[in-house]
Amino acid sequence: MFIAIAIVIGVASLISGFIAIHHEKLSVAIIASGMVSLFASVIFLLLAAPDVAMTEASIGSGLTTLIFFYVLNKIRQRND
Amino acid sequence: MIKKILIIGLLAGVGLIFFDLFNAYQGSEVLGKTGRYYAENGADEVGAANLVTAVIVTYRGLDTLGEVTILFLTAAIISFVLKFRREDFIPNRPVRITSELLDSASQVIVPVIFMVGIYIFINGHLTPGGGFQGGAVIASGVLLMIMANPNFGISHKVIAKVESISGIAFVLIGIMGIFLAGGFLDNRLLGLGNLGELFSAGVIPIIYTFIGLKVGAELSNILGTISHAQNEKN
Amino acid sequence: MEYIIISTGFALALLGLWGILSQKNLIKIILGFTIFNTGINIVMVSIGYVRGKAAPILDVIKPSEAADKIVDPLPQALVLTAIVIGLGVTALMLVYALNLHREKNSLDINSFKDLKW
Amino acid sequence: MVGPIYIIAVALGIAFIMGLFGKSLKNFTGWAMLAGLGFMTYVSGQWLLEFLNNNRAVETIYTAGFKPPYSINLQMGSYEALLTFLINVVGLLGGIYLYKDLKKTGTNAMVVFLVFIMSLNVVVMTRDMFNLFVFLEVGSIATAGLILLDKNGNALQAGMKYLIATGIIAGILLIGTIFAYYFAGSLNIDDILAANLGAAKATVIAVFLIYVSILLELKPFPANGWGIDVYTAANPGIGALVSAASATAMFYVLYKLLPLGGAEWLNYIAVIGGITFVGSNLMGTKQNNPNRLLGYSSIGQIGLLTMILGLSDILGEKLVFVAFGILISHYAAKAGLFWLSGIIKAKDIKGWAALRKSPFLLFLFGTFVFALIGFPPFPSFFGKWELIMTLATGGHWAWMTVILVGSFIEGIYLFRWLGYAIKLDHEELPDFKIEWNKFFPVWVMAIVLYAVGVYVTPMVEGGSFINYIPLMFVLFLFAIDFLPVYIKNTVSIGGIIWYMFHIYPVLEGDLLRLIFAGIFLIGGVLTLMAGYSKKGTRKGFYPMAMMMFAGLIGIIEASTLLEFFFSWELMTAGSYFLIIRGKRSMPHGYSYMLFSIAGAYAILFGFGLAFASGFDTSLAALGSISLLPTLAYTLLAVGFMTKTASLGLHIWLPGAHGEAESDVSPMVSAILLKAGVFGLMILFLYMDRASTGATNLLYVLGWVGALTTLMGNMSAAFQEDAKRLLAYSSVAQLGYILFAISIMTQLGWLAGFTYTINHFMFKAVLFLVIGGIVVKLGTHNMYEMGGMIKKMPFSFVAVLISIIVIGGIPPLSGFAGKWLFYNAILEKGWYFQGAIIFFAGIIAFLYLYKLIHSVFLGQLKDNHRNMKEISAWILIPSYVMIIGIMIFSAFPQYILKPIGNMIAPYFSSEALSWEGTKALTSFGYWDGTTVMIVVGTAFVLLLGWLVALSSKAKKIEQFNIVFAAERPHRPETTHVSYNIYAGYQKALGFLITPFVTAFWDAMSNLVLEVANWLRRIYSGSMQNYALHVVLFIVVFYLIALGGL
Repeated sequence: MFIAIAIVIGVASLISGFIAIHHEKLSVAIIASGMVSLFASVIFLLLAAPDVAMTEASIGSGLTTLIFFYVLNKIRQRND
Repeated sequence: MIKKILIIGLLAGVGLIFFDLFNAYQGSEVLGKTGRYYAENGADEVGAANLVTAVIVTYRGLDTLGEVTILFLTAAIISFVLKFRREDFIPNRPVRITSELLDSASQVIVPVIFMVGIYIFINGHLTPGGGFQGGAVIASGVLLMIMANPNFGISHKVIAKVESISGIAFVLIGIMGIFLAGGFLDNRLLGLGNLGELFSAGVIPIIYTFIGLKVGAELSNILGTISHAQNEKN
Repeated sequence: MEYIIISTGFALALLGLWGILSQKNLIKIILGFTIFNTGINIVMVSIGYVRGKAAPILDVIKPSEAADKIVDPLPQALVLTAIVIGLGVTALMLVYALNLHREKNSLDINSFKDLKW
Repeated sequence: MVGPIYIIAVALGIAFIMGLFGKSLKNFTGWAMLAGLGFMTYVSGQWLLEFLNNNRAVETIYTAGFKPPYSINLQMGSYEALLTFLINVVGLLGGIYLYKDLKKTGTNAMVVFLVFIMSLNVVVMTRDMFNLFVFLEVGSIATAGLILLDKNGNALQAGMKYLIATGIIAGILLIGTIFAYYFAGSLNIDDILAANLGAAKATVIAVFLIYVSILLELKPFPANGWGIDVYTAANPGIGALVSAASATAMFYVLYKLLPLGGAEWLNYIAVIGGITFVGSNLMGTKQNNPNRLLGYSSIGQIGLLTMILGLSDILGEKLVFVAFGILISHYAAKAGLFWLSGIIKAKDIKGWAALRKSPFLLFLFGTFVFALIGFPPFPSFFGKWELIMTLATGGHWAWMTVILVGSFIEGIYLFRWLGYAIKLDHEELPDFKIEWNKFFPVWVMAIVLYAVGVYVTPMVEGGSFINYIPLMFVLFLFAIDFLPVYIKNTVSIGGIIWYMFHIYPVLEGDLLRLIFAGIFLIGGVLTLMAGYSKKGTRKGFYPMAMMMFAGLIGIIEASTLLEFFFSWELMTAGSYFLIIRGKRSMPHGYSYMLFSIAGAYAILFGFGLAFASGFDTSLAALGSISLLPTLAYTLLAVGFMTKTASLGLHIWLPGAHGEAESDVSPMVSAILLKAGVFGLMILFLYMDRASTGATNLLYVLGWVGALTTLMGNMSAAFQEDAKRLLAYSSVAQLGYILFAISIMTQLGWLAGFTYTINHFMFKAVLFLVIGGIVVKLGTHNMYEMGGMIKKMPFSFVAVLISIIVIGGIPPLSGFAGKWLFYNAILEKGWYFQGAIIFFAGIIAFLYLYKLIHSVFLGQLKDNHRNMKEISAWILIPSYVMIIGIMIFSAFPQYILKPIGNMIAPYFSSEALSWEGTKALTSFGYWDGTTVMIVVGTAFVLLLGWLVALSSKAKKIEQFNIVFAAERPHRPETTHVSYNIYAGYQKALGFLITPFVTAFWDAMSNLVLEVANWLRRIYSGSMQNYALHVVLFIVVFYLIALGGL
């Protein structure tokens, strides 16, 4: 059961990672990267690490993504 | 194209290293020496039910101090890097009209978010979570305030004060550990209390509170600085 | 399970490295870094995992029997630190990118070659 | 005692407080930062003192009150105390230096600065792997921030490159750390080291990952483009810290983790360090940007240190001394140089010519350059010495070569740079301001270099014998450098005379040394006397001249290899500064220095072999070289020949001697060259002459000597420049000497001594007089001179007598030399070489004639009508020398006889015997005294007759000659001595086509081209730099563990 979840989540995180690196639209890429972190936090839960999962979710997928968007936003404003 | 192939070749090499590491990895059936020590003695020595917290705040408190320092440094660097031209700051730049909804929602939600954040770090020694997670939550509350009011900048000073004072407090508690307990950042300044209660684990809740405040302030600071950064070419 | 997870971690790290080395856009490169770091974090937590054991929180587990019931808390603590450090580095890189863009109005990594030889 | 933990606590506390008050109290934050840095310095300094004085046990700091490995522990031992002290000192000085820049950027920058230094302290002290990682990250982030102190695009790019590279490295370190934990069950470094992870196939990967990431942090070639860019773009104040403080900390991390993998890994580390050392220095040769050049040099030095750690098994207990000597020199010199760069703010090293405006800064610059190259009395000299000696003991010739070649390449660009600063013609010297806060730290670093150098001297085997008295005298002369020439001149002469009395009893009975001491000291006094003719203060001359003489006399006094080499280097440094003082001497001083360094390293290598043969530190070790004796003899001979300027190694001499100041030329020509002769004599006397190697070497050297003579004389004949003519003549004379002593018979050596003494005297006279005339007339070109005989009769007589000596015409001692010489050749049977020498001797007459004719005879030039005799201060020493020549000519037996007795034991047959004043060989006899009396009588008679006749002579006005109708376009071409030997040149000129110059030019071009080609890997692309990092990891992995 756990193995199945692990495989699914693992594959999903790799796909998200691939999208994050290869999608042309930066916003999509950033969201995909946030997804990687989200999947990672599920993985941490599987590994009996709720603390890490929480951190990854709040900092890795939350704040980091936000900062990316902030910066992207700034860059877009400048390009306008 | 040649470069791509070269990179793929290199990554194959790195993959080989990882593959060898994977082969060396056997999984674990039992705890290792260090992990076993924490499991057996952590509760008695530190008094925190959450052993991860015990490790972070006490056993490896110096790492955590370094970690907090990194955020502190990042905030400081970002503020002096993005402050390229403070004097050009135009206070009356066109205010983005924020939606009524966001504005009023923030009035209600932000305090709740703050409460949640504080809860997380105060209970860090009992439940999953702690200063960093709580701090991040608080920062997201600040973020919401910034979004609701793009000119929100008054709190910069407050943020800086909170950050500094909690940092100083962290260090002072650490130093008190040298005199009153076993060493720098020893948590046994206060009684360890009963495992699993809110007031237990010595100064861990206090330290984690300061860490939470500090991390929250630092993250807010980073977000705030980036959001206020100027766009002119310097 | 932990074998699958640790391989996922290694794969993510490789994927991130690929992004760092192959992408031209600075933001993408930084995304590569976050993925690289996430992969490493997964590897680290896997190292601390003990087959079939619970989280290192002594709420229902009694301290006396903890040693046989929990996973290693230390790697988790390390990863917590690593995640926060990662955030700091990422934020700094992004601010650098922002300023570099301000300089050259471009995010293409090849437009920043003023220093060489 | 304040606990080391307070370094962290106080620094962070202050940093946080600064954040609290930062905005409102700007001055406060500045002082708070300095106070924090000062406190850190105090704590580590106090621990250092404690370890030095009380020999106490290592202090371990347990954080959180628990024992490791369950909590983090720090360690404060003597090394930690030393290194944190160094880091904090440079941090404090750097804080003072950057005070204004930091303040301008604001409190946040100061906070970052303070935390940066703190993090390096923890990196040094920590004994926990992950804690190391955390504080390395703190340091990296702080560095990335500080790079932006100068807000320019380049700094941004460099910072981004730095972040990307360190990001990858940190990831690798993290994986390595967690797997080390997995395998060793602990994060404590001591536990991990004890786990012996290098032994098992599986666990060794963790070892690899940790090693590779630490090595990458040390910026190994070629994966270091990101590091070089940081040095280039960052404020030099930051460059100083990265180079001195960060590198020191990282170096110690490598030292801490060195036993991780076991002996096999040390080889890899040494190889990586060696490649970095040579590669980085090689590329430095093409750099013109001072900061970038310093970056290359820094990386090179760290490469050397890495290599030394890799060789730790070989170095054994010497490791600490060697590493410390080189580290501290790098630390102080690099910090000082970066700080200087920040003061001058030049974008090109040529802009450093501005330093000339401030002699003090120039002095500091010179100090740092010499310290980096490893000259005495700096600690790097002793470090390098011990390094080479120890490596030689183990038979590691390849490593010795790598070290010496790398150091030489470093010398190539450092001395070019120093030359620019001292001499480069620069239309506009950029202005720079000296603020005390920038000046002060540089000074401290220079003092550190000198103080540590003297402090470590007795720690080297044989070092306690080194005589610092002459050096103190040099220092004293520096102190009184502001006084006028005549005072300093008198003090200097007094000093030398005092030293003569001091040294005579020491050397009494050792005739060889006594003769050379006489040449050096008497020559010193006489040539210095000419200095009275100079006016003003002549800044910097006297300390340097005295340094050269200190070195020269040190060579004589030396009884150990170390003393000899120490003095040799001292002499080189002093003479370099003397030579480069000449007006157009920049390129010549430079080539002199390069040949000298190369020669010194050859000697060092040879000494290494000598020492390793029997662990004998005394000079006598040269007599029992059992390890690669032929190579050792050859290297030593080549090393000494760089000073005697033998064919192939001579190209520095003509320019260096020709362009030098009028009283420096005799010093470097008549005196300095003899140091090489002395070295050769010592070598020849000690070495095992019976060995095939030595015989062959002597045979080759004989040829070299003969050809040198031929080449020197021919080149002299074709010179238009009077001083260059003399310089080439020196080359030729030294060729005679080399030839003579290579014969290795008693006659040969007697000839060699005679030539040595003769050349000392007549070349001093010639260079003094001709130099004086050149200054007086304002031209070097002989075709612009003429008719000086009436204006300068004393000079004429002096030159005439000297020429007679050179020409080997009876009755003067030159003939004695020649006579002995040909006897020796006949006895030895080197007919073919003898023929060449004989032929060269004929050519000598060509230039001698040219010299005396075109300067003194012929037509007086219009613009010289009001010339007077040259200064008496030049003539007096010249005539003292001439008296010397006369005495030596008339009574050669008083010198040659004792010499013969002295060298007799070294040679099988006594070929020369004396009967009263008569010298006898199997080929004939010669009686100097009688010849002198006969010729002298004839001369007086003839002169009297001429004088008697002169009343009847008809006076002819100048220009009372019939010109052709036209006035030539270039009047000087009608001068009789202009291109006087055009015919000979056509016939024989091909012989002196500057093959040698062309060869060395080609060599230097080759080096530069390789450097240029090599540095193209630094394409500027940050992604490529990241690629290099990964490439380094993969290649290292495949090489080290690919077989798994």
